[in-house]
Amino acid sequence: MAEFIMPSLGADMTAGILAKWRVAVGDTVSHGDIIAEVETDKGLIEVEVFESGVVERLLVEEGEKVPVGTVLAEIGAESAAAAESPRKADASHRPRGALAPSPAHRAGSTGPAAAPGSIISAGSSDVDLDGPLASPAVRRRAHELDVPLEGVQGSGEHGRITLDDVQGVAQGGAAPAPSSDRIRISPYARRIATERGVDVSQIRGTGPGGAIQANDVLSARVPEPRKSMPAAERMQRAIAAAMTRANDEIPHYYVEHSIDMGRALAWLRETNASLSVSQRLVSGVLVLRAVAHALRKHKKLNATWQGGEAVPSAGIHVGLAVSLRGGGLVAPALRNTDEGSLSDLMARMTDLVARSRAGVLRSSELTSSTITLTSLGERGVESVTPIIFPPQVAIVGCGATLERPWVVEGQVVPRPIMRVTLGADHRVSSGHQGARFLSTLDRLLQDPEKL
Amino acid sequence: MTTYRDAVRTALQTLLREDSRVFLMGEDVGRYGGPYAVSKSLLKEFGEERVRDTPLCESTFVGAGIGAAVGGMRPIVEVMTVNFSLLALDQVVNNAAVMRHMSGGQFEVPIAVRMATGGGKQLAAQHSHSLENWYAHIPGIKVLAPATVQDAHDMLLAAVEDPDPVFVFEHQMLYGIEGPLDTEATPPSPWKAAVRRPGTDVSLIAYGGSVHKALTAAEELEKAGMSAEVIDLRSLRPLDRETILQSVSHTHRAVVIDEAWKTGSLASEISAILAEDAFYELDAPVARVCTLEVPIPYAKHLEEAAIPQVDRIVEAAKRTVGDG
Amino acid sequence: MTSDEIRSTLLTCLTDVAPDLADEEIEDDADLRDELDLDSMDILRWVQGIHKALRVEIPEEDYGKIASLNDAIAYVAARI
Amino acid sequence: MTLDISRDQALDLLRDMIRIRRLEEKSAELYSKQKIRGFLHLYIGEEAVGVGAMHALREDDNIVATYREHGHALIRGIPACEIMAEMYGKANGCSGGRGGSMHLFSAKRRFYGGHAIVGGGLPIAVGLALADKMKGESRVTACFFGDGATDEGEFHESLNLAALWKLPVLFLCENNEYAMGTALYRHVSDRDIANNPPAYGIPADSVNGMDVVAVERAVHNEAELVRETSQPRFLELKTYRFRAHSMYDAELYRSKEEVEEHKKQDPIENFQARAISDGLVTQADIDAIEADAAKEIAEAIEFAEHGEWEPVEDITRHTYARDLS
Repeated sequence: MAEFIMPSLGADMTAGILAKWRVAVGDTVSHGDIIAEVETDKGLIEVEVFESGVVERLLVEEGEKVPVGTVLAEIGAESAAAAESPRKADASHRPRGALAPSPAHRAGSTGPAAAPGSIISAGSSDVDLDGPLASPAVRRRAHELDVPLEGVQGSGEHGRITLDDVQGVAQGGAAPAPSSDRIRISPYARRIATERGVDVSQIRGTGPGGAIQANDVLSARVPEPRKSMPAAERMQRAIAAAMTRANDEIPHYYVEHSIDMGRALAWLRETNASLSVSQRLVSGVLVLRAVAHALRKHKKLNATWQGGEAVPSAGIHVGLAVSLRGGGLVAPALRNTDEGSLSDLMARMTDLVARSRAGVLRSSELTSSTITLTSLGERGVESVTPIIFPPQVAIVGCGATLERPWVVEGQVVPRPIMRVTLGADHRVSSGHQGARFLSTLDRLLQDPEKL
Repeated sequence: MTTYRDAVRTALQTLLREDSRVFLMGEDVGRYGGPYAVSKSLLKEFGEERVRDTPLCESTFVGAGIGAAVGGMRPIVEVMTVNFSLLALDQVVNNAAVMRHMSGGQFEVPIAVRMATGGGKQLAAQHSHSLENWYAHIPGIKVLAPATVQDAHDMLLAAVEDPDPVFVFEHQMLYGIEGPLDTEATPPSPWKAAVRRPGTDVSLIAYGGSVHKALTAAEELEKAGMSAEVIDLRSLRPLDRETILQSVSHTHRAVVIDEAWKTGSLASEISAILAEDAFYELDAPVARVCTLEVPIPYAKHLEEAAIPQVDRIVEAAKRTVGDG
Repeated sequence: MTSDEIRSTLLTCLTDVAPDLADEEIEDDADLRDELDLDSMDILRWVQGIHKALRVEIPEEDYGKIASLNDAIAYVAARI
Repeated sequence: MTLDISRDQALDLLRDMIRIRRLEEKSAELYSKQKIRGFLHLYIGEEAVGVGAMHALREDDNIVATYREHGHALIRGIPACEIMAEMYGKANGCSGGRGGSMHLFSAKRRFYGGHAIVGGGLPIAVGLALADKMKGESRVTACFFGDGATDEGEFHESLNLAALWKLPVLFLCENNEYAMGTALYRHVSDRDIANNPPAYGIPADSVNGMDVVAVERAVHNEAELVRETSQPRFLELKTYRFRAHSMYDAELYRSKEEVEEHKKQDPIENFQARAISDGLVTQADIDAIEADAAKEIAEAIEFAEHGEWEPVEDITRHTYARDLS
């Protein structure tokens, strides 16, 4: 028995409509006879049969659209057809709507597989999807930074690992740097900077459009041809570049407030007297906590500037400016500064300062601050006019706590006064909002036991 | 010293004398002596059989050249200018380039086709274009662009000797230039680019008529304290990626000069090669100095403004260094 | 415990707080805050280190009595 | 009118026409089963032209053909198995699977290809003849093309150049009345195609392309005149294509009646009938020819089915003499 299939009537034909049967079950057909008409994009085409015999079954109804290769009819040998005539008669009396259940589709799946064209697509569907999804640039960067991609959580579409993800892992899991931090640098300059361990954020570009070129990298001061410079120095350089940009780009405004620290210091003295040496608190931790609590009310100041707009920060992570002997400055973050007990915060602050001094900070601690607190009071400075660390939008500066004449209930009395300055980004907040933040801070420091 | 024109003629003479399969055909190559006087006097020496004036039917005389090449001859076909060659593109693309492939390697087409290209003589918009990139786009043919007197000679010999169809583009402004010609020396491979002037700060990558402008630009850049390397591509298909990449790997900057229109040009191709294979060597964006996107105008000042000139090359090179 | 031993212990505690001082020549009568650039956090950690090493507790109000290494040696020697 | 040929000649001509038809019928079937892809232009109805011409030409002559060239290739001597393998796209095809149905080539048999740019083969033929003339060969280059090609500039340019340079080209115009789906009267200003060549000084004649004996004679005479004079000549072969332009089409451009009318001129049936009535061949001869043809085709399919695919790594082969990369 032979099969009469939906023929391929052109290279672009994938399916056709069986428009008309020219034969009925039981008809004898010979090689070359037109037995059906098929509707294609080119029009109605008469289809010939390549076998001779008797039509045993018509498997597709007129008007039905089927893929190329589908069996349309079965053609039996003439003698066999005669022998099976009762069955044939049954078939011929079967109503149009009750055709044999489509074996059609079985043929549809086998026929085209042998087409020569299929070798081209072979294998294309089973692309190796194992392993992390990452572009060549990401892979190259990961290789340079020695970051195994397997361990990286992709933040891109379908979990695709992005450059920022790799960068983040390399820096100890830091949040991706905002895009405004992109540095204009030629690929070659970036390559040699990586090779030489030069921090490109420190370099001023002299190339087209101010881009950093190889010469800029080569003439950049590399302290020692070591593979990597001390962490603190690297950080200090990063901050220096950030300051330059902040001064150029951020419209700062400043508001200042004098805070009577009498109650806070008294509470501190009292508390410390009852604490062991290892648990002693410093006044700085009170200010730190007070700033964090004030930010809960003044969320506008706890944000970052990204791509032309302020993005509110999810948590309050106050960065603490720590000056290093030798002139360096770092401002590592104390995550969730507004949470946990004061003694816990003190312990974390002690650890952070210790590690800042030892130059063993994690890069993530340098990039995750949502605001910065700087204090120069220890050196007798009365007030500070600080510069915002981008992409933050505010900074709090504290001067020394000094005995000053203060009017309390109509009497001039000496009180320990601290001058606090808020520097903030005028694109994000107003002076009025800044002033309200400082009065909140003042009020909080008058109730130290609640901190 | 020899002119470029004479160098081509010398090569034609050598080929016609030494290989009986070689013949020259094209419009006005015989009695007229060639539109650029390249084939002057050859008719007298070699006769009408081997120096054939053709009717004005680019498609068919190029096609006949292809047929004769398949039939065992070594035809040199001259097309008057690249603009006219468009009439023969069917034969080039559909026959010359594919015959070997389509026949499963049974037939080859050892034809050499010469044509004038480029602007600079106020010949306006039907005689001045540079369409080398159209040809360089096609697998199955090879494309040469001799920029020097020596190459004008050597490359024609190489083109005729080659078993594949070779298209030689002679820039019309070069026919009169003079230079040394050594017909005894072993020529370098025609398929390799040449460093015409070594330098360290920027690579000026050019071919054909633009090579000379690049060299002049390099001299001016030197006065400004910049050391420019000039690369003469010589072969446009195959392109010598290696030499291009080597040069840019030590200069880290590239200016590509191409008398074709910028869009879809060989300059685009070279820029893409640099982006693909020299990305981490690039210290500045690749610059392209190409013909403005306009048919070549007749008026002298407009024509000059349209096609790449030395000042534009110098400016582009300086831009790659930036403001430092 | 000799004065030299005390000095050595106090120095070790100090370089724990400020590792970069280890390579420097520390003059015994130099003011720790002004000349060695220690701040209140550093002083506190130093005091904590001394307490741990020598079991000597220095109350906050006595911080003025340990302004230099010499002062601190004397202060500790008296309480050990 | 009796056939003025020998029994052997009659058997040869009949056999070759049947071989072409059966090969192509099988090809159509294999196309519908997707074994053969691309375009497939069948010659059914036109067999007398190819067979008559190939029988008239010498082994040493050059052939340039069109994309409807299975018959020419087969009778020229390219084995059916190599043709079939080529249509399958197999490496053992006569063009290594690079050409397909439209681009059958054989250097050994001076078969310079099936060309699928209408008119594009004419300049090549002129060039081949030029090479022969310059080398002093007495070869004829036979160039086949359809009536559609006479619209092309390359046709007129080629006639002009061949006449101007006195080149031994025999232009064979297979006029099947349609340029794809455009009837002759819709695409030429002068329906008598043989009127063109005399304008270039080329002698031209027409012959009934449905009569294999007439074709054989005419082509033989023209070819020998070309050889003798070393000048081009032109012969129009009036024929008709029974099937669609390429494999299948809806045949919107011609009526069934028209096709049926022409089928009465079927070159095989008519020749067979005449040969039998003239006593040149018997039904037994025909049965034997059919059996041989069936066997030849079965073997060709076998050969093609078992042929190797060229490895994809070799894809750039045959682009240049030596791989450029």
